[in-house]
Amino acid sequence: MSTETVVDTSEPDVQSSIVNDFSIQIATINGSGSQSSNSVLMRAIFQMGVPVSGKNLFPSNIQGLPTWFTIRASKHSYVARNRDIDMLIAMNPQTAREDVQSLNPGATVVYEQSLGLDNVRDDLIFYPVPFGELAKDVIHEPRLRKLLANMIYVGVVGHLLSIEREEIQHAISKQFKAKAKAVELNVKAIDVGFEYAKENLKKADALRIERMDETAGKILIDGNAAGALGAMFAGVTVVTWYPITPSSSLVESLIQYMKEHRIDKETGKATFAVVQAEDELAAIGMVLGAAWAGARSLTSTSGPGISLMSEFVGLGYFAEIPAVIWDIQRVGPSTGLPTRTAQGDILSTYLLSHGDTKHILLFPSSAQECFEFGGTSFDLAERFQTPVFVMSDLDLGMNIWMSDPFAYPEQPIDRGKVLDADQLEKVSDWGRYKDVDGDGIPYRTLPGTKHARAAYFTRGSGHNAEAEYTERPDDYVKLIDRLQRKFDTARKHVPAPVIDIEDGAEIGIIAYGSTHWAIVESRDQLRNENDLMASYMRLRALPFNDALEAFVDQYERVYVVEQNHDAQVMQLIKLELAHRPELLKKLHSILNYDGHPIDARSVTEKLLARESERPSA
Amino acid sequence: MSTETVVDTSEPDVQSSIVNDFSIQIATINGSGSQSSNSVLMRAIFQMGVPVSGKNLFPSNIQGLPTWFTIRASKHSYVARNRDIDMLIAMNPQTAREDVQSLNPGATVVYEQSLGLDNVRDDLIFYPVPFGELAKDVIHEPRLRKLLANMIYVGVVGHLLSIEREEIQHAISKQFKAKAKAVELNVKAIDVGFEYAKENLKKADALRIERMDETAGKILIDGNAAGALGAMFAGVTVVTWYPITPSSSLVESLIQYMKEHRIDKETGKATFAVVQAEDELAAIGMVLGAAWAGARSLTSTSGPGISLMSEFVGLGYFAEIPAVIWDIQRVGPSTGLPTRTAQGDILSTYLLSHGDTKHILLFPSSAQECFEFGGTSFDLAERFQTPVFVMSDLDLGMNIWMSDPFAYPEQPIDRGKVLDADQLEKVSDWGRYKDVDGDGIPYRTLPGTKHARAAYFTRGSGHNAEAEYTERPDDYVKLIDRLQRKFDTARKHVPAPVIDIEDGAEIGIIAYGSTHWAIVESRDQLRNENDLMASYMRLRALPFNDALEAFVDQYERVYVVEQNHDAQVMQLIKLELAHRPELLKKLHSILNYDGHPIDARSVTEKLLARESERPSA
Amino acid sequence: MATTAPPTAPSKKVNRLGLTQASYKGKPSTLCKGCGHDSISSQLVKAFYEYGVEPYRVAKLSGIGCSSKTPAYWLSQSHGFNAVHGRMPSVATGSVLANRDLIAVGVSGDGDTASIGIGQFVHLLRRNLPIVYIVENNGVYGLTKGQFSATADLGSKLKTGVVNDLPAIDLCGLAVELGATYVARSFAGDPKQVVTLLKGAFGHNGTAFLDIISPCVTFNNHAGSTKSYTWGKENEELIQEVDFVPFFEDIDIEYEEGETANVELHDGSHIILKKIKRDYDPTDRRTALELLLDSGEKQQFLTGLIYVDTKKPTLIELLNMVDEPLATLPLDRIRPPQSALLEIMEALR
Amino acid sequence: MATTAPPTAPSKKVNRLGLTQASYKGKPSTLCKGCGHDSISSQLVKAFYEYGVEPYRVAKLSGIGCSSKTPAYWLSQSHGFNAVHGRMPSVATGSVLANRDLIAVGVSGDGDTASIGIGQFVHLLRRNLPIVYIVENNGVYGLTKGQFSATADLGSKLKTGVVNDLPAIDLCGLAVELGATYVARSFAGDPKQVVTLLKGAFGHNGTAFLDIISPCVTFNNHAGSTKSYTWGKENEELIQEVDFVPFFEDIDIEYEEGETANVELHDGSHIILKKIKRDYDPTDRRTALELLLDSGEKQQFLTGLIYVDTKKPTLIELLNMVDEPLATLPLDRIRPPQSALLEIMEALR
Ligand SMILES: Cc1ncc(C[n+]2csc(CCOP(=O)(O)OP(=O)(O)O)c2C)c(N)n1
Ligand SMILES: Cc1ncc(C[n+]2csc(CCOP(=O)(O)OP(=O)(O)O)c2C)c(N)n1
Ligand code: SF4
Ligand code: SF4
Ligand SMILES: [Mg+2]
Ligand SMILES: [Mg+2]
Repeated sequence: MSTETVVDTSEPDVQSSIVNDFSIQIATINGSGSQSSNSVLMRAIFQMGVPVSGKNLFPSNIQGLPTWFTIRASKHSYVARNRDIDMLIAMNPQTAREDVQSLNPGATVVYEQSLGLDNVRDDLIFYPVPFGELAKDVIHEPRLRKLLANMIYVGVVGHLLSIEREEIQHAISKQFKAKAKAVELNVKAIDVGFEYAKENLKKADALRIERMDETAGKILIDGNAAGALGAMFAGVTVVTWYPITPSSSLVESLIQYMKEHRIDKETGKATFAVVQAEDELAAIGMVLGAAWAGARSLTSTSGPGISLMSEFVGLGYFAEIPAVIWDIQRVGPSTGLPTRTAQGDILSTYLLSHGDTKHILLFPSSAQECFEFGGTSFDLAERFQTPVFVMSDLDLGMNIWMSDPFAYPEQPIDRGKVLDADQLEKVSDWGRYKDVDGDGIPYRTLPGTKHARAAYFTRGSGHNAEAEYTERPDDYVKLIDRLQRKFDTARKHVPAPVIDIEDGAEIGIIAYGSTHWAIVESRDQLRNENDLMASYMRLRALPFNDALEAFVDQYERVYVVEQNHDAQVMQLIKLELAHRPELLKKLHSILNYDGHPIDARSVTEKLLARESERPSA
Repeated sequence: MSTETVVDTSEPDVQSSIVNDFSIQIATINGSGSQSSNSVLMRAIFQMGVPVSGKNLFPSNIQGLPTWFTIRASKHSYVARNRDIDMLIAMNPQTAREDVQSLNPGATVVYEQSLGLDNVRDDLIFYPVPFGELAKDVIHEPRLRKLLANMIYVGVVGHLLSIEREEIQHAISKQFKAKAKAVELNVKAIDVGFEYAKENLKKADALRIERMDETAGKILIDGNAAGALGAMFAGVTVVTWYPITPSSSLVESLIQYMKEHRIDKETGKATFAVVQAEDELAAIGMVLGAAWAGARSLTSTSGPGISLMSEFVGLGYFAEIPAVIWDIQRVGPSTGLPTRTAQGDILSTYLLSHGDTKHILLFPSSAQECFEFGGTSFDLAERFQTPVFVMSDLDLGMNIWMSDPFAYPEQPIDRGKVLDADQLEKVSDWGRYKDVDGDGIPYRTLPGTKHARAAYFTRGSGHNAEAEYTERPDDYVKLIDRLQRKFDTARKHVPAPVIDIEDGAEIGIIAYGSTHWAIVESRDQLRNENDLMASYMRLRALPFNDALEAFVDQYERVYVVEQNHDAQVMQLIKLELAHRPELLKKLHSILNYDGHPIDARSVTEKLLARESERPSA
Repeated sequence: MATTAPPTAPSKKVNRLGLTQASYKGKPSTLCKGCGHDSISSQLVKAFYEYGVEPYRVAKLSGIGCSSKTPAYWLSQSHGFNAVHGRMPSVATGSVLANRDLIAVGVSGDGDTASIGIGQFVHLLRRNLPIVYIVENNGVYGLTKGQFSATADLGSKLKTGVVNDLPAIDLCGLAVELGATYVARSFAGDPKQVVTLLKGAFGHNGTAFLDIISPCVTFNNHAGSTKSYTWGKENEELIQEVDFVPFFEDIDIEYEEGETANVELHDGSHIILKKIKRDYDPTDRRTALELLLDSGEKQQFLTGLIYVDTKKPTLIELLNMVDEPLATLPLDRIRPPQSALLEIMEALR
Repeated sequence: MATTAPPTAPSKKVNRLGLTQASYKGKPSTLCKGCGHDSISSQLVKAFYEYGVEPYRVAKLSGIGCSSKTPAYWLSQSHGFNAVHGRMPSVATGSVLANRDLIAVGVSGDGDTASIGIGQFVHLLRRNLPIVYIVENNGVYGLTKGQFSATADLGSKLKTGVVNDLPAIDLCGLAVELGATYVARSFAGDPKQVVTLLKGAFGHNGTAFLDIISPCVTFNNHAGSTKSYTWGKENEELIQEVDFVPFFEDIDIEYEEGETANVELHDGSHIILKKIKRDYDPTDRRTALELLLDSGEKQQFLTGLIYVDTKKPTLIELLNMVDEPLATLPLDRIRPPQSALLEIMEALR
């Protein structure tokens, strides 16, 4: 096969250069080591001061299936998924043709030459590269060769996009840290790519990376690692888990960080315990046992695990035991698409367990908020003595996000209404479930408290204010009413929505969690392209507080954007506002439930379509 | 202690006799054999043609704690709980004083003489009886003596209320069936009671049972036995369970009936399998496995079991496998009050499992409907290839209800869209998850079907119309959209609400399940005592159909009555009607969540209170 | 000879902590009169008293069932946690992790442990969690009215005549096989042995598992049952005579060589085992498993100390945790310094 | 001597049903190249083919994991059910109850069975459900990227250097102890033995449990692992040589007395066991358990047929079910007549 088609006929005008504002998709096979190459490429761009984001679309197996990694460079700091791919690196024979077919006209394709893709379409810019052959020259070991072919593409793309070679080398050093041999080999591969491109490819596309200063001081991190850090700095002591994608990396990061930062200097002993449980029922049972005994304890899981925790969570709710549960949501129902993202567990988690139950849910939407809620979740769980769920998702949890560095938490942690022996001594009529303060929150003591009146009996069956067993109707009603009071108190204590008002806006947008980033961008699109202003309320927790009603009240039409089929939070909003039926008419759903992270363009299109359907429009 | 206070001073006017319209409460200790006496008394009244109902309020232990049984005789055929007790049989020293205190003035107390209750209040009619002493005369064995003391009260009350001795004897024969010795002994005890009363008690109260003809042909049965019969006559073949109150008796009845009626005459072999599983996860797993392989299979449980089934139910929903799950609801959350009744699992069951899931729920409100839905649930589960929940409760399931006899199901059963080898042969392009008919319901084949194209692979992960594994976004969206279509089809197939229109009524009442009987009575109270007409819609299933909107549309104010704290069905109604916000303002909740079966008087009072709050009232 | 069971304490008598036996009592039982579980509760009270356990250090844990209710009936001065059905092991694990100073005493039933709870039980054993884990084994589900559990013996009969046709799970067998380090079987009808084995369990560091046959007088105490008082009394065969000398007493009498074995427990207490018929070494895992196999096959009812291993590390040791309870570590020990965060941030740049 | 493995079939060769080996294939595997599980899949195809199993009669069942994906990779013409994690046993139980004519073949992983699924596993064993239950045992959670499972040996190492400090659960030990009636251990690196043991399992009526060590080449095939190909190859020790003669072939060669044992299976097939070093009687439960104890203590890797009991009734027999599949009984056999309802109603009056 020749390389004659290196240069497409359409010579781009240099003036029309697209700088720092495009997406690169790398299509490979998983288990082929492309992850490192992708990280290196992404980090190199980041190091050039250009805002980046990375989305990994990987299959639910370990090796041999198609996987796509998208790097978005955005001078505007947009980090949501971009539906449109500007440059495709086609390394995977299984999907190459379909991948090429799905591109917009004018897009660029760098591909393994032997795939012969240049005849698939004639409206694209093609750069064939004999990656396999080139890799052979660098290394003889066949397994390593595959890895290196992937690194070579970074060199090629580096050249095409004018990414500084030093930044790539620097990124390689970061990636392979202490492993000098690996650094050397990979740098060599990069060089091969650079050299090959320089000599054989003629720049025909408009894409360029130029140095900016938008990433100084920023970090790159996935939400799971951020959540782990949040928990560590909030003093988590007992961690239990059962592996499940996309949640495992939260605890795995935590283990790494704790090993480094939570070993007592003097004794070499751990100020924490991490247990890989036999399943999720055991994981939540351990969390409840530990929290009952006073530890800050957490577990992390995904949908199937949440379902399995259902009975135990009801116990936590009813017996009033703190627990922090991270749900890194993936596509359900059932096993669903285990490596795709969704916000589909909201309703069932909010109502998790039989009987009259409802729970506090937090919706982090950034790595920074994962860090922050890593602590907030404990403060709330201990203050309200109840399970608290942090509803992250695969997109937020496993993808790499650019973020401001996390601020060291200066405030002390809130351990809630716990009486130690001394405090108990001062309280003459303590009862475990007495509502002393009128906020529905009782005082508790911890097992091991050395005081004659400290002990009480915890149970999931009927109990009175003194924690005694009872089946009396009046006791039960009192208990349930107090739990409601406590839940109402929580409204004022959970993170309030973040509201961004556009003066003169007629419409409002409500979203939460990882959907946030598509909204940021979509609002700009609406403003810049359609002169449409939209105020925005980002929900950060359930239960809602009064801001919701006030917000909806202010706008003619309110779009609730979420990543599930059933419009789950919309349903809760409707219930919340049902006492103001006139508000309900304003509400419209924008949904994305195909497993891909939601993108701004789709939101904008759906919103505009809806707007134009209005009689007045 | 003397018997001087036998007769209260207030001599009742014979004219003011209260005939066939009062409630008797028997307060005893559980494990003391009072159950048989209570049944005998109830049955004797029933045999006299007087409508009866029985409510058992028992503790969550086996022996030694207070238990109350209430028998209501109602010439109007009211069978809901009656809040007001007319006659108390006080046998339990632990609660006797409180029991007496809680009576309305003028009520009657028959009590164990040694308890000396007559000085507790002076506005009651007291009949002391030395039950213990009397029992000694009948029998010498101390254990039996306790049982007999309980039977003696039946004789005493029989005399006081003019219940025919023969009917009591007859009831005893029914109760103890073949056991001639037991019959004899119990009859002797009855006689002792009758004789004692005749000779020592002077009738001072107004309560009387008179022969009527309102129970001819009727049966007495609990909802669980009725459900079991429904399942048996619907051809259930695989039954799995894990014991839990108040659900165990459903399967235990089923086992008894199946042993009698589902053994092949020729071979002596069973046309069914019943397995006591190791827990509820296994029970539902077996049901799904069996239904997948083509059996009509069911399990029965209560709240904690439902929570444990959460993950598996999502699999059933997503992989489209029939299952029938009875939830005999009790008071939650968690272990809650395991021997008290509630309708508290509706919301969490409707949304059971992570991801976008929702399920078909049936709400039987009578023994007859338990029987009927015993079959309907299978027809729906097999037609819609999905888990179907029958939401009964402790009141309906474990208490004894008067009922018309059940009609033999004449229609064949609906086994849904199952292709056997011959049918498959005629279909050239069968795909397990193809929507051939546009109703969202695909065709399935059963394992073991001898046809080259019959096999398919069932999984809870992403799959396309051919049941092949897929992670494609478009395949997933198609699947989820079809599931929604199927769910929408179900709206038209689930049992429609039963609507009873009162001409000229301004208000409507919505209720479901066992709440029904309080509504029947409350409507009469409203009509007769307050001249207030109320139309009534009894919901029988989720999802709702159009009748709901039409009903609410018709009335000024609609009261939704249910037995939980969170107004669970009201929430679903609000969501259903949210597109007609003006309807929402009409909705009001009437709730009962103290663990006692709801009673008519409370409903009436709450409804009237609400009505009188209206500005116009 | 040292005696660990002082003559039944007259009301004013106190133990080494100055506490009366009454201080170890709980709420009145709501179980059936004569239930084996109540007898075990009494032995617990006695054992705690005699051992001199500080009530505030005990965490009482249970699942759901008649047996699981019992922690309310002893040690009112200890925190208790009546969890959900079959899941006591995980709750216990969590509490011990949170506070390693707690003396965890778990009570479960045969339904609670051998049916719904067998998974958590197996994994608790594997971890050698420090806990005294008691199964009050009656072969039936008492609280749900007498269905067979998975420890019901093959061929045993319900009152209704229904015969159990599935083999019994031998919980002691599982316990030894899977990693428990103190395994005993006893009988609620043999209070003396129960007390002694309990005290041994208190002195042990690791999973101390006690399978105590505890007749359900209401549903499984009839002829045809192999978990009735009568059956137990008629069939109990002691593996050895067990005696206990607490760490705070001297072993002042010589035991005859060869006739007794003396196992020193973690806290310095001793379990003294006096040979009866067989030569039995409970410190040998293999011997223990063979004994269980043997008696299982012969449907013998052997009671006593089956297995003990005082060396195996517990979960707490494996996790290399600090000596203090994690639950109450001060903030400065559980929140790393600002410098740590800065360092981490730097690495992510 | 009868040979059950015909020389590798050239493409047109057919079995007794007239089916080619290709008819037993499934979809292409999506596992890592070289994964032990793929090797087991191939042996399954071969065993089905050689045994002449009718594909339509097979129900393939699994949980979740790399191993649990494999039923998609063989027998495309059979119904398959990839259930939820750890719960294959219950789903299998249900399907066999519904249709006793099905040949249930369950595939699970060590995570799927020994961790989350151990409870259902224990109870399936107890019931002696007729099923071929295969654990593809690699000591790790493959699909979630290599965490230790509960069958990882004490002291074995992850690639990351993490050492397993908890004892391994011996699934064969549990299987024999709890009631399985055909128990074998094998090695994905020993395809011949795997095929033979599989065919034996097909001929057995009851729970046939196969614990097949199946290296995870991606996460657990390194030095320090005790579940790697290398470790297996170096350490495998045969308990006996196993041979299989299907019911449709004659045993035409005399086996030397004393050197071989011959077990007749339910369907008339025979498992022939040829003595290697030890004298081993796999029909004796006690012997089997002792072998496992012994090899467990010595960390020996013994493969072969560990236990077989051809007499014990299965769950289906215990339930005294009609001979036909319950699933497809006609209405008149599952709906009692009107007279029955009338009689019942009468009794309730
Ligand atoms: C999830 C769940 N399933 C079922 C039950 C009902 N239940 C309560 S106790 C019990 C069995 C108790 O048996 P066991 O543990 O042997 O205790 P016992 O009463 O015999 O002492 C069952 C099944 C429950 N509480 N929770
Ligand atoms: C309820 C639940 N928890 C966790 C998971 C995630 N998960 C998938 S496979 C697996 C472990 C698989 O290990 P194993 O059974 O040994 O199979 P292998 O991949 O090693 O063959 C886990 C934990 C899940 N799917 N469901
Ligand atoms: S039912 Fe049985 S186990 Fe329960 S309290 Fe009564 S005797 Fe004890
Ligand atoms: S990860 Fe391991 S178990 Fe999974 S397919 Fe790859 S080699 Fe096999
Ligand atoms: Mg029991
Ligand atoms: Mg594995």
